[in-house]
Amino acid sequence: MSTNFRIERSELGGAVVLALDGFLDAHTAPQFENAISSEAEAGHLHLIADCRKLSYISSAGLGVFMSFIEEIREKGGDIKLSGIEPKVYQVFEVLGFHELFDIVDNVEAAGALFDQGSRRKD
Amino acid sequence: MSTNFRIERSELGGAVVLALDGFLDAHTAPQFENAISSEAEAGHLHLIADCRKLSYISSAGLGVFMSFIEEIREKGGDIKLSGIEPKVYQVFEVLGFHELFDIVDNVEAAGALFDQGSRRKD
Amino acid sequence: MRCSTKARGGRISAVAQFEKSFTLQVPSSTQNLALIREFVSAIGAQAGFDEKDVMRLQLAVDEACANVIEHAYDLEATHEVTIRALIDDDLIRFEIVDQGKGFDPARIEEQNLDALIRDRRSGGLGLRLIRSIMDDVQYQIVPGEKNELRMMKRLKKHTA
Amino acid sequence: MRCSTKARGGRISAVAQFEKSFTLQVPSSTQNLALIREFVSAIGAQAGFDEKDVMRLQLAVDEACANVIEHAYDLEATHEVTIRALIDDDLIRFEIVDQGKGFDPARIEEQNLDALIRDRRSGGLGLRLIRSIMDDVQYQIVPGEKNELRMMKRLKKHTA
Ligand SMILES: Nc1ncnc2c1ncn2[C@@H]1O[C@H](COP(=O)(O)OP(=O)(O)O)[C@@H](O)[C@H]1O
Ligand SMILES: Nc1ncnc2c1ncn2[C@@H]1O[C@H](COP(=O)(O)OP(=O)(O)O)[C@@H](O)[C@H]1O
Repeated sequence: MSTNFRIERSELGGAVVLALDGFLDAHTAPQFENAISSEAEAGHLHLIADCRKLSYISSAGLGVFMSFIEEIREKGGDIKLSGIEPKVYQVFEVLGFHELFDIVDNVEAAGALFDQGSRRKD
Repeated sequence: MSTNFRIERSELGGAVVLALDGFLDAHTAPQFENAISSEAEAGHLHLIADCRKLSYISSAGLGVFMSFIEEIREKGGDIKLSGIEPKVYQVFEVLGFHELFDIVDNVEAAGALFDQGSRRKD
Repeated sequence: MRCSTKARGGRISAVAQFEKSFTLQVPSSTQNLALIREFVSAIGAQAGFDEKDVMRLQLAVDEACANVIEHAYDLEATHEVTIRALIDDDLIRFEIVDQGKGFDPARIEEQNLDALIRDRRSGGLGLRLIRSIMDDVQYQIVPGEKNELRMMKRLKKHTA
Repeated sequence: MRCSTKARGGRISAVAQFEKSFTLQVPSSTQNLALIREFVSAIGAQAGFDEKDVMRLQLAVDEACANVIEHAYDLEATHEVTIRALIDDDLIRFEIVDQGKGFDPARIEEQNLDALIRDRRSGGLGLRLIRSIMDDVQYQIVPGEKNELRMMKRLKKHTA
């Protein structure tokens, strides 16, 4: 129905990469919510949100990150974000999300953080 | 002012190529009108409108072709059009422009028509 | 922010004549034609038209609004153009409203393309485009008060 | 079609309070948020905001309209959201109007992000975004009749 947002799934080492493409708003956030929740249910707790092609995010999209992160971290996992373009990054900044999430330049750097078993921000 | 339409000028053999990029409507048509009229005044009468990147054309844009073609042909020149994508081509078709103008696949084919000194449609 | 993609649209169809209605009002400047086309594009897609037909709808509305700006308002950017779009089950309708000087559509002759070219004219194509794209086109003119162009296009359920 | 890019805008500034006014009215469905953002984008650019600020304006209006759809209308797509945009020399103002159930903005507490995360909540960020983006934010609430959010942002002439 909504052609302006798509998610592509792939794997990198032990992590699952969800590549977000397009506009993540109150209309499309349920798609993202479903995707994250499927991964969590399947026990995939090393998640990378690849934001290279993310053109826009509103609080509905940020809310998806917010509502899952505690559960996933409790179980020993994390959601790391990569490749956010500056225009979109300012939204994360306004709300202080960059303090709460590991945000790195690219998918490989996110994967490396998982491999090191480290979390930069806690 | 209008960032949604640009013209790039180049030369191909003896012809002048005007590459149209973006949306050619009543707001941007004056830019195109100026470009064509400068060429005509400078005596450049072998003109190719490269429409590969033309996303949209309304009657204001078509009107520019229409108002100059007679003068240019009388002086032995022509305006040939190339690379129009199907969505845009349908507009030319609705009005019968494809009967009045040489419309070819690419700039090279347009140049070749000039080299042969031929006009497919008259 | 909780969200749902379910539109509970069932309720309205019994009440209102049209399922969905959209309105855009902008200053009478050609600068706003791009926004007008975005408006038509979003609604045309929602109504179920394919990419090619959406472009034709954009063109019809663009031509109508450009005419309002140029002819009804003589290119004065200080007036307003209103575009209303109505989606029904199998059709889309646009209403273009201005308060400009109006005209008598019956007196506008369609010249053929050869004649226009011979006269080196750049105009005279807009109404022809509108009429060839839309299934029904009607004007209601009250000069200086309310001039309205209504035009309708049916959705072909089985596209060729 | 003759055309001109000259906008004879000189006349209005003496008369009207705002230089340019735009209105968009759409059904109360999240499906229309994309169109609402296109509307804001076109107008923000006309007002002279740069790409980053245009995105922030889009976000503020998106959040306000998503709230109307979700909270004022309980996700019923059969109502209407109206967005009015006013450009003046050095500022832009948006007015978001609904006829929904309204609320008391004074009673909405801003929770901090840690608390929201601990409670595994997905909401509570919208008003915070609106307030941090816009220079002035005001509600006028008459539940069921007319709820209006007015918000304003100044154009920084010398951008940092
Ligand atoms: N237009 C509105 N109509 C009714 N209630 C609203 C409106 N806008 C905001 N609210 C109330 O304010 C609360 C906070 O809004 P917001 O910060 O946007 O977070 P969220 O919408 O994610 O809950 C909402 O949960 C809702 O109760
Ligand atoms: N909205 C309008 N208000 C006043 N006159 C109009 C309007 N629309 C069309 N016309 C008249 O009809 C003529 C033909 O319009 P059209 O086919 O669009 O060609 P063009 O606008 O290029 O002249 C115009 O030249 C004008 O005289």
